[in-house]
Amino acid sequence: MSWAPPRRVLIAWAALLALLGTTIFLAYQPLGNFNLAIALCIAMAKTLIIMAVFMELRERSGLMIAFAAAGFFWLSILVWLSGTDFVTRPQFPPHL
Amino acid sequence: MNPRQELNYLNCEHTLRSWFLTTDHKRVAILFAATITMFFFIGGGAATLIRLELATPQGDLVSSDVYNRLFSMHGIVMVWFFLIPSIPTTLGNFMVPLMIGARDLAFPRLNLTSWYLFLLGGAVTLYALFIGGVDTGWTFYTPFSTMYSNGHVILAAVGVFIAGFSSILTGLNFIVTIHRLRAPGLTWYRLPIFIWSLYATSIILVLATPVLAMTLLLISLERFFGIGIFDPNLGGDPLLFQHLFWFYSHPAVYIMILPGMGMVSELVTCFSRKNLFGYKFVAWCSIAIAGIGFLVWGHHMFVTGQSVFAALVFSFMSFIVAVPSAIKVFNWTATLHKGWVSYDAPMLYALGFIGLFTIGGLTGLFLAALAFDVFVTDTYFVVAHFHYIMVGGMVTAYFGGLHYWWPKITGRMYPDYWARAAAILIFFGFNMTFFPQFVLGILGMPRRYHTYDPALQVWNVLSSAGASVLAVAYLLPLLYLGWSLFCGRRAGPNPWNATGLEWQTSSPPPKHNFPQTPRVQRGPYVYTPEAVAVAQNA
Amino acid sequence: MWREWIPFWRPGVSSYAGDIDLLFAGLLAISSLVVLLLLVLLVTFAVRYRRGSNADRDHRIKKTWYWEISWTTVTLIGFLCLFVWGAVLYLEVYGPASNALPIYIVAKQWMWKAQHPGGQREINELHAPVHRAVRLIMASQDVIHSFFVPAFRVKHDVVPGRYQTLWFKAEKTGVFALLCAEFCGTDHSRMTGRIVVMEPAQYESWLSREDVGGTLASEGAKLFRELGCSGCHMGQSTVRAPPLEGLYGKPVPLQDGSTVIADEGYIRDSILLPKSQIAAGYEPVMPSFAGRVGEDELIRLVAYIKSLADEGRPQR
Amino acid sequence: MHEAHPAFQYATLPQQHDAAQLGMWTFLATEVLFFGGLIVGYFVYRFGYPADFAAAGRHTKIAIGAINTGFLLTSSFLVAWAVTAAKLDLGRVAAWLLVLATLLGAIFLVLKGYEYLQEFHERLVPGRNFQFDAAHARGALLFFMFYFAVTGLHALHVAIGLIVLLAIAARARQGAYSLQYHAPITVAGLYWHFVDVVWVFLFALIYLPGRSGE
Repeated sequence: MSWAPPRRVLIAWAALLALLGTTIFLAYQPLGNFNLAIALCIAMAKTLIIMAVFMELRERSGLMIAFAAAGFFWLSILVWLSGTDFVTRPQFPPHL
Repeated sequence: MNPRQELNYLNCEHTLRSWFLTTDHKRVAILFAATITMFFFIGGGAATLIRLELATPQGDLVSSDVYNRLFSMHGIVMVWFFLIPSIPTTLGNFMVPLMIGARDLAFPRLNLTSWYLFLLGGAVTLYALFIGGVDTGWTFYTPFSTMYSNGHVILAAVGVFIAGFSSILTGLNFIVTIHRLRAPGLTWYRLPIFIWSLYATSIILVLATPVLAMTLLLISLERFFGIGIFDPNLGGDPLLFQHLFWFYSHPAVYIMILPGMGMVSELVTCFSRKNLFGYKFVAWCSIAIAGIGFLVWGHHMFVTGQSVFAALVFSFMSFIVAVPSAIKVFNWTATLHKGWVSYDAPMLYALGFIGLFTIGGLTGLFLAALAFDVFVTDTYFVVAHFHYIMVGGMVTAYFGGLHYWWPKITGRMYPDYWARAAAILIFFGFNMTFFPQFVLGILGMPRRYHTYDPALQVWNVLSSAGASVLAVAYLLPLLYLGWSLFCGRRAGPNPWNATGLEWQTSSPPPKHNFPQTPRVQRGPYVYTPEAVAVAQNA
Repeated sequence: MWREWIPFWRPGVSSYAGDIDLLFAGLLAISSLVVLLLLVLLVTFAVRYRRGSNADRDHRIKKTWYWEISWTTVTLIGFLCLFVWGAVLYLEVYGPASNALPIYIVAKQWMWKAQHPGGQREINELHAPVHRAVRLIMASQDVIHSFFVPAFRVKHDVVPGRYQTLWFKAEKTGVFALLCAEFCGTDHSRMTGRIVVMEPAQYESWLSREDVGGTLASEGAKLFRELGCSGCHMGQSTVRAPPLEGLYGKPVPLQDGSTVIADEGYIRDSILLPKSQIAAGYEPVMPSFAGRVGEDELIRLVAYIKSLADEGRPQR
Repeated sequence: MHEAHPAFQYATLPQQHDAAQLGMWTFLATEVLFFGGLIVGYFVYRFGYPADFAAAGRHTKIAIGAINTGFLLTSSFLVAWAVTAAKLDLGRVAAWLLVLATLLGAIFLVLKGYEYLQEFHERLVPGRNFQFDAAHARGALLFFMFYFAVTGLHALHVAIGLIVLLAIAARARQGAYSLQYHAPITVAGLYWHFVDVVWVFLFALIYLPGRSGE
C-alpha cells in the first residue's frame, strides 16, 4: 500500500479537524475577551500544523522558515503600530 | 576578431518578436528602460507646466481643476511609473545576474510578465490621466477620493494596482536570484553593495506593495459602490486609510532611495580605486533601513488627529531610521580618504548625490521633530525635502549608474565632456529649483496651491527659473547618449578598470552573460596596486 | 528683534511660536554644521587624493570598527536629543489649554466658518483677542481640511465625522493668514482667510458690533425645541431620557458598565448616533439626527447643552 | 519516464526546486500582507465596536462555515497526500487525489454562494439592502463590508486554485512528476495550503465572534 497517505499527514489532518471542533465548542463558552484570544491561538495552531506538515516546512532550511514567518511578522508590525494609534486615541471610535 | 562580428545580446536576434517575447533579463531591462524614460518625460512635462503656472501668483495659466490634475499626474506617474521601478527594473534587471555571475534571473518569464503588467498598469493609468485625469493628488486621501473627487480615481487606482504587482514580481525575482544563483565562491560579504541594497529594496517591494494594492482596491470599491470601510458617515475612519496607505508609501521612499545608495557605493569605490570604507556596516545599514523603514510611517500623520502617543512613537522611530543613512554618508566620505579620485561623469553624479542626499536627509530630521513638523508639514518645505531625496538623490544616482554602466549595456562610450557638463548642470539646476522651496515652506506656502500670496512670488520665480535649467539638463543626456549609440567610441569590456564581475564579460555581454561561470575568490572592491597603476597611467 | 532682519523669516506671533522658532534655529545650526563638515571633508579628500596627485596614501585606516561605532553613537545621541526637544514642544502645542475662549470652526469646501459663543458668525475670518488662549472646536462637513496659521506656527487637520480641538494664544495684534493645508479639491488654494487679532477692548466692541440673532446657546435652545428634543429631555419628562443639566464635563455611566466624559465629541455623537452609547438606566428610544442637522446646527445644540452645565440642577 | 533537466540558468535540479519553493514562499508572504490590509481594518473596527461585531458575528452561518472549513482542511490534506504520491512516481494516484481536492474546493464555493444568497435574503448586504438592529447597525455594517470583501477575495483565490490544481492533475496523470522533478506540484500545493491557512483565520474572525452569548 505504498500509495496510502503518510502517517504524519493523516495525523495532521485529524488534528486539524479536532481543533476545528474545539474552537467551535470554546466559542460558545462565555469567556469574555478570552474568546477572541483562544480563537486566534487555535487558528495559529492550525496554521502551524498546516505549514509544518502539509507545506513540509519542517523538512526545509531555516531560510525557508524565515520566509514563511516574514509575512506574518510584518503583518504584526502593521497591526501593532496602527494599534498604538487607535488604542490610545481619545476619539476612537469617532465618539468617546 | 572583428568586434562587429561578435555576438551579443543585442545583435543575436533582430525580430520584434525576439524583443517582445524575450526572457533575457538584459533585453527586459532595455524594455523597462524605454518605458520608464517615456514616463519620466510625461511626469516631467507635468512638472514643467506646474512650475510655469506657479511663476505668477494668480493662477492664470490653467484653471485650478487642471492644475490639480497636473500635480496629481506628476505625482502618480513619477512615483509609481518612474521612481519606484527606475533603478531596480532597468539597471537592477540588467546588472543583478551579471554582478553575481549568473546566466539570468531565477524566473525569466516572470520577469517579462512583470514588464507586461507594468505596461498594462501604465496604459490604464495614462488612459485615466488623459481622458480627464485625477484630482486627488498621488495620495488618494479619503473621503475626498471616494466621495468628492470628480476625476477618474478608480481607473488610476486600478492602473497603480496592476503596476504594484509588477513591482512585487520584480522584487520576488531578485530575492530568489540573490539567494540561489550566486556564482561559486560569491559569499554574502563578497557581494557588491548594489546587490545588498537591491535585496533590501526587494524586501520592501514584496512586503509593502500588497498593502497598497489592498488599500487601492478598498477605495475603488468604496467609490464604486458608494459604501466602504473608510467612510466617516458610516462609522469608518479616514485615518485608517492613511495608516494603510503610508504603511506602503513610506517604505516606498526607501524603495526609491536604497538602490540609489547602492549605486553610489559602486561609483565611489570604483572612482576612488579603494575598498568601501566599512563595507559590512554599509551592507547591513541597507537591511536596517528596509526593516526600520516599516516602523515610521505615522510621521506623515502628525497633524491628522492621530493619537499623541502614536505620534511620539513614530517620531522616535523616524530619528532612529535616519542613523543608518547617516552612517552611509560618513562611509562614502571616508572612502575617498587616501584614494585615487577621478572626476569622470559617474563620479560627479555620485558626489552630487552625497551632497543633495545629505541636505534631503537632514531636512528629514526637521520634519521628524514633532513640533516643527506641525508648522511645516503640508507646505513646500516637505515638497523640497522629498524632492531632494527623490530627485536630488534617486534620479542623480540613476543617471550616475546609467553613465557608469552605459558602456557595458551598449558597448559604446558617450562624449565625456558633455556628460560632465550635464552632471554639473543638473546639480545647479536642481538646487536652484528646490532650495527656494524650503524658504517657501518656512514662509508658510502650503503644497498643492494653485494660487498663492503674491509676496512669495520671488521665490517661486526663482524655483521656476531653476526648473527650466533642470529641464534642459535632463534633456542633454537623452541627446548625447542617443548619439553615442551610433557614433560613440567602442568601449572595451572594462573601460573604468573596475573590479565587479559584470566587467569580466564583453561589452555588450553575450546572451547568457558569461562564456563560463566565473569563480569568485575575493571581495567586490579589491583594487590591487597594479590595477591602480593602470588607471593612474590611463 | 534680530529675526526680522533675515529676509525670508517672519517671526511667529503665538505663545509657543518662539519655542518653535528656537527649535528651528537649533535644527538649522546642527544641520549646517554637519553639511559644512561633510563639504569640507569631501572637497579636501576629492582634491587632495585626486588621481595624479602625489599625496601620501600609506597608512590607510584599516580598522574601520572604531570609526563606525563612534559616529553611530554620536549620531544616535544627537538625534535622540532632537527627538526629545521636538516631542516636549509638541506636547505643549497639542496639549490642553487652560482658561481658553471656545470658538467653533466648521470647514467645508471651500470656506472656513467661525462661530463665537456669543452668536457672532464669520466666514473666512476669525477675530480673536490678543494674550488670551483661544480653543478651537473644529468640524468638517465634507472632506479633510487643515487649519493652518503660519504666523502661529500651528496647524491641525479637520477630519470629517468628529471634533478636533486646537488652541493658540496670539501675542501680537494684527492680521494673519489662515490657510487650508490639506488638499481638499478644486478651490483648495482659495480656501484662505484672515485671523484678526485685536486688543481685548477692541475685541469686545467688535463682538458687540456684530449683528447677532442671539448667542450660540440661545439659538441652540431654539433648535432644541424645534427639533423636539425638549419633549423628552426637559422638565417633567426626563423619565424616558436623561436630563442634560449639569451634563457637560461630567462622567456619564453607560449601560454597558463603562463611563465616558461628556465632552463636545460625546454630545455630538449622542445626537447623531444615540444608540451607540446609552446612558445607564435609559431605553434606547432616541432617534438619530444624522442627516437632519448639519455641522452648523450641531454646534449650536452642543453650545446649548454645554451652557446647561452652569445651571446646576434647577426645577426637577 | 523522461529525464528532467534544469532550466538553463540553474546548475542542478535541486537548485531549481529550491528556487521555486523560495519564490512561492516569497509570494505567499506577499499574500499574507495583501489579506493583512483587510485584517488590520477588521481588528481596528472590532476594537472600536466590540458589541456590534459580536452581534454581527451571530448573524453569520456558522454551520456552513464549519462544514466549509472541514472541506478545505480535507482538500488540503488530499493535496499533501497527492504531493507525496507524485514523489513516489504514482502519477495516477496523485491525479485522482488532486481531482478529489478540486471537487471539495468546488463544493466550498457552492456552499459559499448559498451562504451569500441567504445573507442577501436576510438583508445583510451593505449597499444593496442592509438592515440591522439599530443599536448595532454601525459596527455591523463595517463587519459585513469586511466580510464580503475578504470572503470574496478568498473565493477568488480558491477559484484560481481550482484551475491550477486541475492543470497540475492533468500533468501528474501523464507522469510528469517524479522524485527528481516535482517542483510544479509542490509549489501548487503550497498555494492551496495557503488558501486554507487564510480561511482558518477568516473562520475565527468571521464566524466565532459573539457566539458565547448576548
